[in-house]
Amino acid sequence: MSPDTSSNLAPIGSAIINPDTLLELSTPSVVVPTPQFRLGPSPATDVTAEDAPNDVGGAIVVNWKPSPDEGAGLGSVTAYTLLRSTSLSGPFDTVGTMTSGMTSFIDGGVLDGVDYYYIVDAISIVNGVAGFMTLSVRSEPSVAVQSHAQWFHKGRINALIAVIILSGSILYFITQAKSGRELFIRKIAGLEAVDEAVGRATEMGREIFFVPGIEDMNNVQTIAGVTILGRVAKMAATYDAKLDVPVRRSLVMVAGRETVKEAYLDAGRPDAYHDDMVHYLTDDQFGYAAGVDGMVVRRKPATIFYMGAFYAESLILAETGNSIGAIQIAGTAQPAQLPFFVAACDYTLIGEELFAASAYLSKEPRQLGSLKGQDVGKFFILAFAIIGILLATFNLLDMSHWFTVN
Amino acid sequence: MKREVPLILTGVVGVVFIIQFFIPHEPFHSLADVFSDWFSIIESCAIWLGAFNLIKLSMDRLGRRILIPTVGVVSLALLYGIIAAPGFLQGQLPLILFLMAFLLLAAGQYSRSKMSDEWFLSFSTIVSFVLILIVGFGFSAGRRFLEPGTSFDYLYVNVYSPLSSTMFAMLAFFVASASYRAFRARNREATLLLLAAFFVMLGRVPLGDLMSSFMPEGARLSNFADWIMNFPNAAGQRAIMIGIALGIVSTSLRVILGIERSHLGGD
Amino acid sequence: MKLRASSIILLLVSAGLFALSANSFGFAMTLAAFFTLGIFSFLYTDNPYYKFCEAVFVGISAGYWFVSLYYQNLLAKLIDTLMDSPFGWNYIAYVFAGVLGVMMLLRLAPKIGWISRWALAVIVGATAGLWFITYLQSNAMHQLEDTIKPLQAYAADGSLSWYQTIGNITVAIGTVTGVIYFFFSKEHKGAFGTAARVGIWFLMITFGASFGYTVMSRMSLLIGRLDFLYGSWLRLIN
Amino acid sequence: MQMNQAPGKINFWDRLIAIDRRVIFLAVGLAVSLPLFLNISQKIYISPEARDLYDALEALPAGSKVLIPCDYDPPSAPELQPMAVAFMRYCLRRDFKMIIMGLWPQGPQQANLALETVAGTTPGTEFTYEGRTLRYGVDWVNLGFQEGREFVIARMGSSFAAAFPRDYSGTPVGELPLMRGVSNFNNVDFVFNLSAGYPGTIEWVQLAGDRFHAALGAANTAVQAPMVYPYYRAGQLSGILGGMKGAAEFEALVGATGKGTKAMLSQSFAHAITILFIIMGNIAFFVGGRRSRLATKG
Repeated sequence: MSPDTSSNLAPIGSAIINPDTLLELSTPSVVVPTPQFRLGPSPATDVTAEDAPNDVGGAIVVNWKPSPDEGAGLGSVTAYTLLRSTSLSGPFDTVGTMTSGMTSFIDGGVLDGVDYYYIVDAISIVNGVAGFMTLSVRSEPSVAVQSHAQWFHKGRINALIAVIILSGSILYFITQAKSGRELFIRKIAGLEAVDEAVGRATEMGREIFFVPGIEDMNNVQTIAGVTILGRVAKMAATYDAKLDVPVRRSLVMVAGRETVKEAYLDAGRPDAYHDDMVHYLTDDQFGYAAGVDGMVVRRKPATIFYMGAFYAESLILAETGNSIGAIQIAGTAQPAQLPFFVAACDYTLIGEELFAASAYLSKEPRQLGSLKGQDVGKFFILAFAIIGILLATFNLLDMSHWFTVN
Repeated sequence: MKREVPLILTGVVGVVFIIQFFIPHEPFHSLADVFSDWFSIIESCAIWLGAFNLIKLSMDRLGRRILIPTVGVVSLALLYGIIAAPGFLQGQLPLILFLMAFLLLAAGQYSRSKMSDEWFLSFSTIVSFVLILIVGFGFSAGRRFLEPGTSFDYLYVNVYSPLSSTMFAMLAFFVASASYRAFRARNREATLLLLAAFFVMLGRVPLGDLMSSFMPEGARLSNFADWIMNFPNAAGQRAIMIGIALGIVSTSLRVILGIERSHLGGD
Repeated sequence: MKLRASSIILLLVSAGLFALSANSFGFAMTLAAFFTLGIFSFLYTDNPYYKFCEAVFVGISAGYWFVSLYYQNLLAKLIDTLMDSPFGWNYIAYVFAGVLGVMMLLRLAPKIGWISRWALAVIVGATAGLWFITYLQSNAMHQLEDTIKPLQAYAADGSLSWYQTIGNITVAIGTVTGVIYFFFSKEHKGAFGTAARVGIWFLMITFGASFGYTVMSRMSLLIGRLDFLYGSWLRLIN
Repeated sequence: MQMNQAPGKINFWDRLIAIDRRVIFLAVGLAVSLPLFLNISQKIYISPEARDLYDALEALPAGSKVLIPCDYDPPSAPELQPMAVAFMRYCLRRDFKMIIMGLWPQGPQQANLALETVAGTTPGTEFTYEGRTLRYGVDWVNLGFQEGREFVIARMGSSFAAAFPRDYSGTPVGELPLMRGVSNFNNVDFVFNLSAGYPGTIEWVQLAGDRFHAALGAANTAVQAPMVYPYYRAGQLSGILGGMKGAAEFEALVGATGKGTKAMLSQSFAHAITILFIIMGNIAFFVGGRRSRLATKG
């Protein structure tokens, strides 16, 4: 972006109006009483400019005090034009025009490290000797200002504190657990049932299907789904149940294979593993659903897991699975799909439970420690919520803006 | 190398992507942008793996009969001729040919032994996959393949789109059967689920207001449904969202710290 | 499973009907209707007609994405940038992406396939970092910010708005108890257990409401398809 | 679909509980089909969230620039297409300049179809609407699809041109007069997102709204709408149109009857039949002595 005249950029929250149309708008079709004669309206005053905060540079905020003659009729200030120059003596180029009432403008077309001066023209239409004409009255120039990029976003200090508190408490409990402290974790019904569901598949001599959601590896839900796949695969390997993992995304196939292979190795059954256990169908959402539905009705698996991010296909899959009488355990953090899984599956992990599942199933102390750390986060949120609501209700203090992240 | 490098990479990249949020300065500022392109590029390479996998599995099921490649090539040409050349072949004849091909396949499927089911499916999948690749890469104006009028667009509009929309529309039936089965007042929780669903369903269609028209304006079923959506529903959603945020923070942290690493495999 | 006479007759009759349709309604429209009916046939039972449609669907959609990703990502993002851009940091970033992509493809070579984990590690790390901060900001902090507000609400004329006030109290109770339900490290007993139980009730109401709201959405999809079959294809309705 | 029956006598209620789901399918099919052939009008209640959206739009001056990300595909078109059509009709009437884009590959195609419905012809480079000639590049642009999901939004925050160097048909955006004054979210007056899932309204709220302070409104499928409600309540969204009802509401607000209004009758029938089944199921459950084996699923 060059700082030349063409920068017609971006006033925040204001409509740019074209000075040409300004004339048209205010050209009266009836004779208006001639206003009191005057040399013109007063200019805008106190034009100040400063580097826009918390940005990557290239922007300057300009503020001014409005002309006391703002108004609607002839002789009143109806608009301002902002001009800029790299030297006090000019020439000044137009940056933008805005309606009266505005007192600031973000000029996003400047170069970092260059001195700029700003002036504001107050625009009015007057009935002059030669008929209606636009009149602009110039303000004093601002002092020189430069734009820069910042190394820290000051509006996000609260988010940084939240990151530190949360990560800190999770890390603390991970170390605690590692050093042997017993941690209580409540029973989660859906996860208690995993063992039984895998065992049932072995007894019936039928397969286990595992659907790791339909999103790609750039979604944490998929990552959670794949880690749960690892725990389920280990059980399947131990119980000698057959596992089939149809996936929608090729990267999930890659990650899924690594996970399942590792699980089979862990369980001492590398011989039972083969790559095609985790296989790709199609990248299309409903094509994938059609394919999985076909597999389900033809091969009638004993158990189906749905763990990850799901969309509309959730019920198509779960109802088909239900119709063949499979045990179904689902888990997702897609709030919109939870009701369908609740209606059609035997067990459903709700939101956060999905992310807790792999830690829960691993029974590894460090993993369980992180769950305890999460609870600390929830405790803080609850405490702030309750105290905040009470203080606000009794009109003592508004804490809500503490949590505004810019 | 096999194990340590990925772990270190995950950790370093993860931390960098957290701190970029706090640093408006370059190069951190545009890191999220760059990652989006990286991901797209890696994804578009990875789909080759998926495609190979699909073809390989289908081929495995087809077996190595001599007849198959012949039938395949003939059907492919036939299908291509019909579907990809809409202007050239119109009307009755191509459809009959098309259905004949399908009929033959279906007959073959019925008359064969146990393997026939899979054979039939794999065959159709491979034919369709190869067909759209030929159309997309060979006959559809290169990069402008998505524009109306290309053969690719023809396949999209008349084959892909109806299939996809219909699969989606099946949900109408599944929603009805699922609600019939699941919405029973078995216990307190199930009753709450049932009642909320019931009122919202009624409130979202004019029928509900018709039934409650004896009530004053503002106290009808649609208002009650709105109230449920706006307050109790919003509360539940909010609790779920807060939980999810903490779950994601914790999972991400485990991944970054290398505690969760099964997706990276073993040695 | 031998070929039955009834199946042949059924197939021939439907083939005839579709041929008739193609004659009067156009080939493209009939093709779309053919696939629409094929998918719907699954509702009755799994059958060869559906199997055919399913197989075509999987093949054609996999191919569609393959072609799309090739043109829109591989060509437009990687190759174009490498061809057109001047050498610089940006260029190096794209070369790096290309290298990661190639690493992924190396899985096809079993000996050095493990190198694909590097690319996977970069993706997983970036995803973890990005989601960590995004969800902390948008889901946790922003929702907390919105939760903290006075319980009482006033109407425009200054009187207490019961609709809104009761609603606000409901939201406060529901949010707090709902979050309590998700506590993992404390047993759901006593007062805590009661709160968690109320939390479940709120979740159940939420699920019911979402479900009820959704029924409409799902019906409209069906309306869309039937509108196509009756309107666009058979021209029975305008 | 077979359920385990309690051993012993099987009466009518047990049979009703274990009804073949194909009976339900048939009933739903008929309930949706029949009204399509009928012609009955019904009154439409306007929800506050639709009203708020309309008010926010009404407050914009003529000539405002509206960004329309179309993040949906043909399967969700039955719900969102009527909204797209009604919204574009409204934009043209108010002389809003439309900047169309898509984070879903098929979104921009759907937008073109919607514009075609509004224009009554293939829009091409210009068409006439209510006596005015509208030109591509001046009154509307279609930037096409961009892969990259929410990151595209993030990139648009710094520069639209970086996220969309070329439009739908390959013209550099610099050559489009409408896009010359648009460098980022500061230069658009409203963002109206038509969304059927991910990436969609939530990502637009999180990035365009929260991070870049754009004014946002959304049209969602009925499935997505409940998830988006908290954002509306928190003021991050000025309004929501939810599902086909939302389409009918918006059509009523702008005073144009379209597909949304017509399909509402089918919806009412389908709802009625679903509710009927739920009631029947519960009667059977209670009269039949609560013998169903299905456990609570939570």
